[in-house]
Amino acid sequence: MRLTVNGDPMELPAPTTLAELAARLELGGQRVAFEVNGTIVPRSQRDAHALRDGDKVEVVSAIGGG
Amino acid sequence: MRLTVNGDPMELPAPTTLAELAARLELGGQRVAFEVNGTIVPRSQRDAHALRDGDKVEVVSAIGGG
Amino acid sequence: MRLTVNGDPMELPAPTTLAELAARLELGGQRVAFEVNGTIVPRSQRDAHALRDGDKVEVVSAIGGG
Amino acid sequence: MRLTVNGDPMELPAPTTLAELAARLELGGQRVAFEVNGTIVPRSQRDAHALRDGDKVEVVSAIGGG
Amino acid sequence: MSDNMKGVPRADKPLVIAGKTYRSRLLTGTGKYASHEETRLATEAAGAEIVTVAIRRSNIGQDKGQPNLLDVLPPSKYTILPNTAGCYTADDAVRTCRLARELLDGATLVKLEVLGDPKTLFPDVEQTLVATRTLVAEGFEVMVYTNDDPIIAKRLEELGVVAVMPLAAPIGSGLGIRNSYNILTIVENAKVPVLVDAGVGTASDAAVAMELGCDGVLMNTAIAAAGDPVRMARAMRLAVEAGREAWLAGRMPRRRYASASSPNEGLSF
Amino acid sequence: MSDNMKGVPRADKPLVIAGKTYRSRLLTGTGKYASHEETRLATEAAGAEIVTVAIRRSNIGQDKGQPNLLDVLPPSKYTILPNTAGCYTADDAVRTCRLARELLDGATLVKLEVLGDPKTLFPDVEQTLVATRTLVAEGFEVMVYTNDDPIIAKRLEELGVVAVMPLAAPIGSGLGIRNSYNILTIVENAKVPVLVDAGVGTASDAAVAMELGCDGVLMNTAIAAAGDPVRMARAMRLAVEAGREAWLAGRMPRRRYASASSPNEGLSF
Amino acid sequence: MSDNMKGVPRADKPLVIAGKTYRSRLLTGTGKYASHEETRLATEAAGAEIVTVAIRRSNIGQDKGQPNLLDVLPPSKYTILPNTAGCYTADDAVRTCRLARELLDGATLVKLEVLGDPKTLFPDVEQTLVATRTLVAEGFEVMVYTNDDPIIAKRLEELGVVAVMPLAAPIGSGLGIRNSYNILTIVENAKVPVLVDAGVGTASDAAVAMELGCDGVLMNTAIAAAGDPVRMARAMRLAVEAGREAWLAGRMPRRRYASASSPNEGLSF
Amino acid sequence: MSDNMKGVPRADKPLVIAGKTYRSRLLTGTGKYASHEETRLATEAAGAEIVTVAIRRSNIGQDKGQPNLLDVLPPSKYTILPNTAGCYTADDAVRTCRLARELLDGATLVKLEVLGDPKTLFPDVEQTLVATRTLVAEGFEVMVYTNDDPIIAKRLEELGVVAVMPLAAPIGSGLGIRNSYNILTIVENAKVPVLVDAGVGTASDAAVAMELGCDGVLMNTAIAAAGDPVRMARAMRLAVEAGREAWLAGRMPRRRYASASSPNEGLSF
Repeated sequence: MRLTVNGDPMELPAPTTLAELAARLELGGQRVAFEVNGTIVPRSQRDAHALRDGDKVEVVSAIGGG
Repeated sequence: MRLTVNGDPMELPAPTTLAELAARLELGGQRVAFEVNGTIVPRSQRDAHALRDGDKVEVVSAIGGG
Repeated sequence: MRLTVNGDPMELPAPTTLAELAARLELGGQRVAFEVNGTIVPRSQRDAHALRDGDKVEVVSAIGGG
Repeated sequence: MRLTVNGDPMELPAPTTLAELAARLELGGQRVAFEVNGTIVPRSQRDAHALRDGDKVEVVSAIGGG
Repeated sequence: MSDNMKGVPRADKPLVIAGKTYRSRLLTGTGKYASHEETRLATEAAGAEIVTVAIRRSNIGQDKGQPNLLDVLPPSKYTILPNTAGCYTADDAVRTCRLARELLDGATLVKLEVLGDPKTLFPDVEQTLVATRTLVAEGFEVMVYTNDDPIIAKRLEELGVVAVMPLAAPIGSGLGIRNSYNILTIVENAKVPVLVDAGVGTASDAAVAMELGCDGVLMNTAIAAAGDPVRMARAMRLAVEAGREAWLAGRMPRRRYASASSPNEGLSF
Repeated sequence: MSDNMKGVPRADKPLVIAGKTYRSRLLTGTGKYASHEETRLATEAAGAEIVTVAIRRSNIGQDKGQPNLLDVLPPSKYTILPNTAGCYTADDAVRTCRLARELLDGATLVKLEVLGDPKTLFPDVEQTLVATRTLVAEGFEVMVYTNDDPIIAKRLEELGVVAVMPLAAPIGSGLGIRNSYNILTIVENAKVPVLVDAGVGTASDAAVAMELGCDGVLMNTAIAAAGDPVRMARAMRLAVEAGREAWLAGRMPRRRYASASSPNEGLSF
Repeated sequence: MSDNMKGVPRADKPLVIAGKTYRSRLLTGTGKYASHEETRLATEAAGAEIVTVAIRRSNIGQDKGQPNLLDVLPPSKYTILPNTAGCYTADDAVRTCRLARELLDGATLVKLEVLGDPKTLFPDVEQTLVATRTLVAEGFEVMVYTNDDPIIAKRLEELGVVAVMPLAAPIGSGLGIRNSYNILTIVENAKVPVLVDAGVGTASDAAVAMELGCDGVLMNTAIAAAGDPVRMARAMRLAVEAGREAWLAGRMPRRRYASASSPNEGLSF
Repeated sequence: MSDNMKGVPRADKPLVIAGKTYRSRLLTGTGKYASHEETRLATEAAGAEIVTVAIRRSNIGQDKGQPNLLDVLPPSKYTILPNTAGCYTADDAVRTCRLARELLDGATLVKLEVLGDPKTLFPDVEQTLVATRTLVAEGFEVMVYTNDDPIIAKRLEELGVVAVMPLAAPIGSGLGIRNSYNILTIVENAKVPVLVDAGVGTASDAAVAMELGCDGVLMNTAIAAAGDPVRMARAMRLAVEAGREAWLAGRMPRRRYASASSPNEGLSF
């Protein structure tokens, strides 16, 4: 299955949940927030959230800024 | 007939046109604009505009200001 | 003997030394400097310094100032 | 005879007056002031003032300045 | 002198507002004068071609004889710029502009000011934007009073105003140009004339405004509240010209240290 | 308007220096111009009546043909003010003044400047006081360049100078009036004319000097180093007049808050 | 000393933002540092309790090992204030706030900035007002970056923000407080904390902000771009305290003339 | 960040006056306080190590019991700096210094001020130079009050003073640093400590003085005439440290335009 993650294409075996994607992204302990197709998916629902072919996923973190 | 002109009550014999009111107000050559019940009445229509009992008339001029 | 101390007249029995005047002025432990007729008399010489009739004595202290 | 004029050496036949030097310098109508050996020589005395070997002559003008 | 020690001159261009060209870059208000006569004399001394007036209820039955401001400053001789001073909502300001247009035989040039607060007389920029949209749509040519925010100034220009008029300081405060950086940025971004409106206190303030590249200055209190208004009007005319000329001439660069005006050559006599 | 909201006008008085009355309050230097022609045009545009010149060794045998500054600015038309620019001791300055007097057929008006340091070109006030005593004793009429210290200014006046000329900022810096309080205090204490000398950078600086009550302004670099010197000269003439007129008119008082220019009566239509 | 020659002290009150009390009145940004370590040391030297962070796309697969900003500045120790820097529309800003809330386990405190222009980074106040309405409705506690217009500041307060944060000068310009009158007016009108955000360049600028009565200062570049960021952070902490103490103590009144500090009595010895 | 966008840090060096090293860079006066107790508390809050005192005729037979200033601020704990406040001639100042030395058991450190005028309390620099020569010859270590003229400051240094103390503004005026360029030039030229003496009004003024590179600040009225002198003393201590730290850290360069604190990368989510 083909996703777009932070603007870049990514191939994944279906079925994959958002939690699985998160693991695969090796974000470490980093606090992140996920948006799938423009909608925020709360941390509590990552396990339940099944990704679909063509999904646009955004992963954001807090970084230095003023 | 009873009008309100610039907030003050005024008694006039009916029928009276706006042009007649203008003359009665002795505004001299002064440039003024008339509003009747919130609507501007152009200079050209003062003769034709018949006032009605209860009309609210506003007469404004240009004065010193910055 | 008549002296002028800080601009005011003062009567003293002759002979009087500057040290005796200092004691009489009850300056307490206060640090002061003495000038007699425009010349500074060091602390060390107060005992030896005999005052003369008509001497002008100035006594100054340190006070609050900026 | 050898003079120093504005710091530069100059050879002149003796006798020479300041007026003759002035002419030789081709200053045109230019307003100048002369100093010989540190003393100003007024315009009125240029004809009479005979230069001597070794004299230091300064000639100054008014120029643009603020 | 090396070029980096010289200023850079600028090309002159005429002041054009709503298609009309003006020689004078000093616009004046007509309030706070002791008499119509003082108003007339000060306006003439200022050399103003555009004068702003307020729209108010006519005094019924009073001072019939009394001359009318527009007799003293006839539209035949001056561009009359009706303003919306005293309006705190877009609706009031728009209504005032419509009355002004009727009053002035269809003249469409107006000075829009929608105030936010009687203490500072700062503009309410939200309501000002609303009123601007309506007035431009109705064919008014809007000279708009605004704060000194470059973003708002640009927005107003994009909405189609014929001149942007940022305040230098609160109306009638005489505090001069409080934030020259903002005025400069507004000027640099603008494609329409920028006129400083409000806050000028004395001649040098007007000169500074022009030296920042403003196309003109509008003032009232600085002249009317001076000890001698007619003389101050003249001072302001001169100051606006002086500032404009200085901006065109291109001022010398500032240097922290001194630079002798007289040559050092020929000194050691 | 209640009086405390109005400015207070001042009485005019002519500018008299060493017994001669001048219409123009702008004095100009003659250095740093591209040519004698530019000098002439800028001087005329400035409307200057007093021009200051430097005294230097004549160029022997050079540029014979070349016109002389005093042909371009003839003493018949201008008051020539020889200066002691470049002098760092009282002796040099006095000697320069004597040479200038000889050069100018006994004219006694001089601009005394004894410098303390080539980097700041600040005056050496100690040496300036020494030179002033000598020059006044020799019958010179001394216009003296000084710092902005009110005590020194008063001392120089007491020594008999005909004008006190404090700096606004370092010569040729164009930084404008750095310390308006000091200039104001000098003006308030002075019985002789006070002219700001040095530091003016653009038109508004000159206007500010006059608004502080100065009797005049002397400048050189601000005009000569402008992108268009002749235009800047005109700007300066206008600015000096503007500042003078504003000072005479009496500026409005500053207010922290706003004050409407249009009446509130008749608003609620 | 007569009372009119003394300052007037003010009563202290704690800084409370969104119901939480803070001892430190210096808020810091976390951008532009050479390393996370420098960020940490500067933040500690500043004594900041609230630090603002940006929200950006995570770097996928890069610098896995690299420590995360929130490990360096843990939410357990600091109040993390996510900002919407880089957003030019209300929609983007709102979206960023929602992501931040998810990221920070539901924390609702945000720093809203909707920019109008990349050159000045001035706020777009129209869009800022739109975003504020939405965010307040969604339960966010909004600290809002705005221009120095007192009317806009009041409007934002009326919409329910928890702090108003006017700029002193453009973000990262270091120009200091360009218009102290506006900041003062905002402070006088406000019922919520007012913090100067952006434009501070050095310690005295921060002190001035506090002397105007601001409740705090937020800065980033002034510290991060200093030659020694950690030392400047300490300087800023001291300056904010100094300015606050001075405001509470009540500064002496300004006098145009001098007033001796030493008595005149007893002088004529 | 490219270097031209970063400040440049400076190396610290201790404050050494007349061979003694001081930690505190804030020197305080002891006049105008409500009581000796307030003097003591304010001096402690200021963290001052050097306090200046005036020399006056002792009150004969009065307030015997009353504590003496030097009991409150003992020479064992503070460096006592007797000043010549109130002296208008070199002779009076020299005489006062001699009496002070006798009074303080031969201590030679003095603050020389020879005043020119009771209205401005500006120094009489001519008399100051005369007194300096005499005092240095007699072995005094002279900290000298002067105007902000860089030439005079250098002259005094050449005469052998141990510190140059230019005024920021008239004594007791609280107007702050009127001419930062002059103070900066004095600092750049000096080989002895430069301390701003007089004119500071509030904390930010003291910070500015230090940011100009001054070695310290001496003040009296700004603390004593504050609404809460002890609190203002603390504010001043913090401000002097803040300004010093900022000068050492090296402030960011000023930029006319904005510079974002948050990165643009990763924005387009």
